[in-house]
Amino acid sequence: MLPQLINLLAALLLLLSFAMLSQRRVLLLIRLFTFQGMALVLATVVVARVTDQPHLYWSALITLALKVILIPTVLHRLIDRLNVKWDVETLINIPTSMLIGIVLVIFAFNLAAPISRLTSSVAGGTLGIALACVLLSFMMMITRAKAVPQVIGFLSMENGLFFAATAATYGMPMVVELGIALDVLVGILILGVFMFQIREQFDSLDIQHLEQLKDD
Amino acid sequence: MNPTGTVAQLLELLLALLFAPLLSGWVNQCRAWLQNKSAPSLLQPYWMLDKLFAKDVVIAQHASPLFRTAPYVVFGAMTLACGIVPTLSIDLPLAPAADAIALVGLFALARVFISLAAMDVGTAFGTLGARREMLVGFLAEPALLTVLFSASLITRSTSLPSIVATLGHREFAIYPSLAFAGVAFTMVSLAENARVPVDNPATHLELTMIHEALILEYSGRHLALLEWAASLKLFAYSCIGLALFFPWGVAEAGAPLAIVLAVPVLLAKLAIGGAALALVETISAKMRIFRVPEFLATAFLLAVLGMLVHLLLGA
Amino acid sequence: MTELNLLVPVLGCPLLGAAALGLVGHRYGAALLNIAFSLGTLLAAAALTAQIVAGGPTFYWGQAFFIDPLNVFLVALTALVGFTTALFSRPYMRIERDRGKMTAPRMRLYHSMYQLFNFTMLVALTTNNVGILWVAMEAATLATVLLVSVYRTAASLEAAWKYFILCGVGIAQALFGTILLYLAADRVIGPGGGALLWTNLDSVKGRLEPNIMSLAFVFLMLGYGTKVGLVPVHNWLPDAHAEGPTPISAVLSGLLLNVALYAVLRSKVLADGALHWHLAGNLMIGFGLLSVVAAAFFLSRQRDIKRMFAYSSIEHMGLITFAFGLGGPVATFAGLLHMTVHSLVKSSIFFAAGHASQKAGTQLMEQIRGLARVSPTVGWGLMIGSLAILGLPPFGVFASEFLILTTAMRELPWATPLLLLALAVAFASIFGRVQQMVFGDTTVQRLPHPPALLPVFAHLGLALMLGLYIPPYLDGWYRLAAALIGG
Amino acid sequence: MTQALASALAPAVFDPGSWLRLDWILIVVGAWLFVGILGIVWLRRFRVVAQVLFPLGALGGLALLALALGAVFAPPQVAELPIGLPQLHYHLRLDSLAAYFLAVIGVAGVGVSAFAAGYFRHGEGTPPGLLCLEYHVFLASMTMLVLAADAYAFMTMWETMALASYFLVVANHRLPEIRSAGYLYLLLAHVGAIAILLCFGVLQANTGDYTFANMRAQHLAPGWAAAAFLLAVLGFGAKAGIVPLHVWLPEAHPAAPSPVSALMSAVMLKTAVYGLLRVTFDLLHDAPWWWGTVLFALGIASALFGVLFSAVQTDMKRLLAYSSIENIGLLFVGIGLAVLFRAFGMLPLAALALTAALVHVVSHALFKSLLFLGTGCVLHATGERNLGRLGGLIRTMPWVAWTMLLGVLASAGLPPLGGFVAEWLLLQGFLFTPLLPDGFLNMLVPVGAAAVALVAALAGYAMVKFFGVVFLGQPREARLAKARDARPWERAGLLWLAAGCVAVGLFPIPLIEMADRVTQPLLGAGIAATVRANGWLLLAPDSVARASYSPLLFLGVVVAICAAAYLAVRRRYHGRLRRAAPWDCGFPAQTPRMQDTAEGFGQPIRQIFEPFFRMRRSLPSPFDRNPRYEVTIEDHVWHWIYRPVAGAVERIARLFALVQQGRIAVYLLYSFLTLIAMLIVTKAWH
Repeated sequence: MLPQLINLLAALLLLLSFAMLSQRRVLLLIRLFTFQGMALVLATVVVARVTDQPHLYWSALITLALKVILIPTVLHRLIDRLNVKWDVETLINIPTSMLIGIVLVIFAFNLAAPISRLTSSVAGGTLGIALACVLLSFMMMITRAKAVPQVIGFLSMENGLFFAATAATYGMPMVVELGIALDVLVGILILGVFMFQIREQFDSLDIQHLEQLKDD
Repeated sequence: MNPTGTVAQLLELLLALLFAPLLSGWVNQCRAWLQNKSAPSLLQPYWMLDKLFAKDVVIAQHASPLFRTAPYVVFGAMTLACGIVPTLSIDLPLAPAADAIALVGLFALARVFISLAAMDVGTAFGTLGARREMLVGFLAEPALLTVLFSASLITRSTSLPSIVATLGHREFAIYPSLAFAGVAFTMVSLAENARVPVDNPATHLELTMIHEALILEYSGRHLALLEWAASLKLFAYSCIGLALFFPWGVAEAGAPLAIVLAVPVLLAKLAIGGAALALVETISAKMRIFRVPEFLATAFLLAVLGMLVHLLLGA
Repeated sequence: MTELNLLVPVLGCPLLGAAALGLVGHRYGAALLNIAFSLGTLLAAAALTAQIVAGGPTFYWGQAFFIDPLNVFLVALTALVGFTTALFSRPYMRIERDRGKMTAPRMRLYHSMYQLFNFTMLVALTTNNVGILWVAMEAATLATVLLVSVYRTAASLEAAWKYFILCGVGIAQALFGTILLYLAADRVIGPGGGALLWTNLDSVKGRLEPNIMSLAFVFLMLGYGTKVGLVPVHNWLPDAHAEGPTPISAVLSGLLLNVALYAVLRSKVLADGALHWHLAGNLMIGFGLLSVVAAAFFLSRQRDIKRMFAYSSIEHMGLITFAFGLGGPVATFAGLLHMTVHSLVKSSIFFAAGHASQKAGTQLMEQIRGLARVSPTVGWGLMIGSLAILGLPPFGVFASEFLILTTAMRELPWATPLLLLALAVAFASIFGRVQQMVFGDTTVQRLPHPPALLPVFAHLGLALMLGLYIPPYLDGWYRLAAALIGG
Repeated sequence: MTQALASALAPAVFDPGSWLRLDWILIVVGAWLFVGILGIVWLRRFRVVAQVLFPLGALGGLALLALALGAVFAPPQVAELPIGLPQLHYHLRLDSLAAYFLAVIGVAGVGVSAFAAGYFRHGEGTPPGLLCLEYHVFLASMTMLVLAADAYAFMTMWETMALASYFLVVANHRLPEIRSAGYLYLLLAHVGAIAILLCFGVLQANTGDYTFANMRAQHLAPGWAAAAFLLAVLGFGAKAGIVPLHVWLPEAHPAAPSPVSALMSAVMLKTAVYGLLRVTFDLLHDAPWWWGTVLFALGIASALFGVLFSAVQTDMKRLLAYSSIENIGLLFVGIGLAVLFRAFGMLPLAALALTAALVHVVSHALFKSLLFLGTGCVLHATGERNLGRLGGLIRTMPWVAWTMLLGVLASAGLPPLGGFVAEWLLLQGFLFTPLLPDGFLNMLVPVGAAAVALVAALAGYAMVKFFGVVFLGQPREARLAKARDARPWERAGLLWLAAGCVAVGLFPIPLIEMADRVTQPLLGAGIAATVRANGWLLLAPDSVARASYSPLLFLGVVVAICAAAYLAVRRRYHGRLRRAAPWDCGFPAQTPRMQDTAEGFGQPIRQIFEPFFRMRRSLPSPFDRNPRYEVTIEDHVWHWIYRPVAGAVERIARLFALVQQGRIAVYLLYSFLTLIAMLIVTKAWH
């Protein structure tokens, strides 16, 4: 029954991605992101159990530390300090983006179908879902007009990738996992620095301000 | 180079030098008659030349050596031209020196020198004359060349003696191409020899004059040489016309008697030609200078047409 | 292994340098220290190169690192340009500091990040693990992001932000590609961790699952292609080049793009091995052509000198990608040669352009005039460099363009009119502006410190040599590398 | 590589006795480069550069000329320099075609270098030493270009030549118009070069072997061969200044210092002709007849265009530049005829036409460089390029004037000088065209003959205008009265070239012997044998009965008659001569401003050929206080081709710029769409 559990978690991830795509408020967005992180951790643990690969527990631990604890707190800190709690107006209205999202999911499944048929892993189907998550968060990044949500989109894209790594391939080798984790960590820190710099430069985090460099 | 050839060559040169003024005298006389004027004597040109030679030369202070060389060059070029056009005999030692194309080049050389000389003094009329002369030249030259070319296409040669020989020996076949060429040639030679309707040798009317404007600054022997050269040019053109269109009675190689016979024939042909020229001059009116290009362009096109006709009909 | 491990100094020097300069990078002597570390790296790299040339491909630390002809010459090139750029940045940044654009902490950041950046690139080049390759590429991005925004101006912040987001997203795609690669390899090699090692992948590439591999290559191509700066995912490049400090523009253009392209090449090798149809080649040809043409037209409207040359980098990267896409020994050889000369010439152009804009006090080209009169060296450096990058002989760029175009004429005739058009437009735009900047009457003033022109002319000299005479061992490398890439 | 070096230089290094002619030529090239480097050493030592380095360069030219004259009659020599691409060292080959053009470089190089020794003045833009370097690199690259026997060496030298000449053109780069001229020049040169490069890409036929030997061995499919030919015409035409690729020429030639304009016009344009011959006759085989018509049509168009524009110019050097376009056009006509004849298997006639072209190459090189150098003297003496402000210089600068007169006569195609021989041979070639089997062609070509005749006559017009307005008449400005004549070195250069013009005109037969050595390998036929058979005095390509021309006899007779007339007049009458004010129909007031101006002289041409020009006239109204007449003449090509192209590029660029519009979300969208597209493509492909 554990493989079903993985699939369930996968579905949950996808659901959360949709939710994020449709979500307006930054705070809720962060919360959803945290949930996604938790789902990812659970999935990792389950896979670790199924295929008893000890290093996956480590990776689950790292994910927990980064995606569930550290990053959300940092983000909360940020939006408190920069008080950007207000609503996010999206460039495309919600229903349209939902529709596009559905199309994307179908496309992703369609792409992954041949692969999942021939992969031997416990949950080959999850690859399609992971791909769908990636594409959805890509969508989200495109449609958001503020810095913070864009970053969250970026991070949830990484969630999708991690999920692909764990579910489809039982996780990358440990070195790589660590390296990736390190990069994510540094990235987050740099992001934080940036946010403040941008803030003090333009006294807002609205990306509309970041459109001066162009070919006219 | 055989003796008869040499004799013929010398005879021809001599003939040209002697009879060229006579020809222009003859043309003037005919014209006078046709216009009911009392004609000057036939020998008038000779007296004129003698008078001019005897006079002192007066040239502008700042005239350069070019100005003084030009008359000799023109005179020499025209004499050579007369020397290489086969009128008496087709066996001329000088003929190989220049074929039809080189002949045109020879005329061009003379024209360029006289125009440069005219610009040398730097008077208003001189430069004006030079411009007009070159204007006439750059249209007349290709026309003349094309005329000669269509003859060459018929005879497969650009060397004048063989052109004359070939044309002379054909039985009286009509060459339509030569008809076109003939008209073109007539127009060209009118222009080149400063005749009505293009120019009027008899006036110094500054608005229209071309040739006279060129030699306005010349005097004394220089002027004499230029006048002589002008008559030589007329002579040469007439000879070319005769050689192309009436090439009969020209002596073969190595036939002394034929040469003796050829002289009166040539004179007769020239007399008729001169009369015809006088007639043309009388019946046609002088045209505006701006019309001249059209006139010559027509000649050029006619010549080209002649060539095409030849290629089209193969005749 | 018996012989001493030269990789230690190659990677150690920049790492140590990053640490040390992180502490003392704000001192005035720090620039010299920076140069010293880069020199150390260069010497070590030279020794390593010699070793490889002598001993052939080698593993280090078990199978973690692997050096073969393909990456060893890139290592040497990276070390060289890293060194010359350090030489250049000393007077340049000093002037910037005198003009108050840099402060002590920023200098510290600059120096240590510069070394770190070199470190990450060297790791990316030398590692045998495609996962680590990805990690190092990401790290290189992170290291340069702060350098791009080091002036803290609105424009530089914006540029850095775009650089960060776009490259981050791009590189994320590359990670997905890597995962797919792993998935494919896992099924052949089986668990045990060896499935991400390039050498293993290379040995089994014939048996990798085509479906997964094609998908993987698409993601890798897009991901690393973003960092190569291929149109239409190039958008970060001109901003980052134009707004960062000039030494950074030089290394971005001269080195980072090469490293990213190296990653693409490695993936191409696997894809070509696995797929029995020309997906990789065709995609690269497509991207290449599009980049060349688009970049040429972008060029023609630029007013900022560094921005213009950034687009020229896109154009040349496109040309190289096109050449690799063509495949075959000649084109691949030409591609490798072009990588080398482009990074040499382009960085030297950035050096000259940097000093030029310092002299004029602006990067706007219409305000830079008559360089040849005030400082002939900078002026002629800029002029000769531009002529070289525009593919005029006897410089090496011409040699490679000669080979690429003549090959393309028979392989891909329909593409040559496009290339002709693009090269003509690029020539017209760049040369027209450079001529105005170098010749004519002058508006520029002298500099407080003598400009560093040794790097400029050293690079141009090398490029000149490569155009007239390619040393046999270098030639040997290129051929071996071309053979590896599957030319 | 070392043994390559040995094989290349072994004879040269070890035993001077056995040096090949090719080695000696390479030594000359090396000497030129060395002189150039010395120029850098003595960057601002003006006297040294002028009095020592340039004369040395002239010596090099002399050596090159001697070697080349020998090489024309010698079997080909090959060498390989250990530079270039790894698998493709520089291949050099000295065959008779190369040697012929080397001779052209040499003979012009001597005159121009000698002249340059006296020409360059202080404080003209670039420092003299740098000019010296660029100048000698220019010479060396042209020499190497002609020697090159593989595509890479050829292209390298080709572009080096363009680059060196560009820097020479912008020597005085402080004037914006000179900068723009140089820009236009290098741009077109580069585009042309890319075309040539693609042409070689076709010729190497996927073998990856770029030597000419290999290209010769390939037999291309007709389509590819045509592509190669057209690319070659495009590339070499751009350099030669064939309409409509000529626009750079009238800009760049006037901009350059006169010795440079001379070299560019006299020699550099010929290298393009060389390249065209090399590709069309040597590397490609059995050219179809329509290639000939293409060259022929281009040639006629360029010749007419060039001569018309040169007749209406008011700037000395522009006038000469357009006349160069005309002469290049005539060359193309000759080459086109040769291709036509060869395509129909009439090899002797092909040889005749090609010989005409080759002879014209030499004579044009001589008289055009002479004329450009002369304008250089005038420019320095008066600081004036505008014909409207010159005049009467024959009195102040006799050396220049009389040498120029020879050049002008040659350029006007008048017997017995060089220009005429070539035209004569060309027209002879035309005369045979009725033999062409194709009815359409043998109708068409004679019309071409008429056009050539027209061109020749118009050239005479332009040249009379040029010489007359500059040197004759009265000075149009007061300061012209104290113009200085050429300096000794300049005189040497002028005399050398003038002597060349006369020599080519009077003794064409040796030249034809040389041309024969070129046409034999290219066509397998030549006209020297028949010419030789007809005796040394007569120039008769077929038979004396068919056509003959003897410059010596011609000149001899004319001179004899002149002398006779002179003496006769002196003896029979007198030699008295008085000087007085000009009469001029007795008009009292004579001012220089009453002379005809250059504009006035061009007026008939403007009137007759109005549609050819793009004219803007501003006529004075009767009520003007000080009436002005103004006319500016441009050619249509700018407005028909170049402006639209530039506009199109501009528009496309604007469209592209919209892509880079600054919005990060949009950039992400691009990347996203690219990803989707690639995925779809991959899926669809499977």
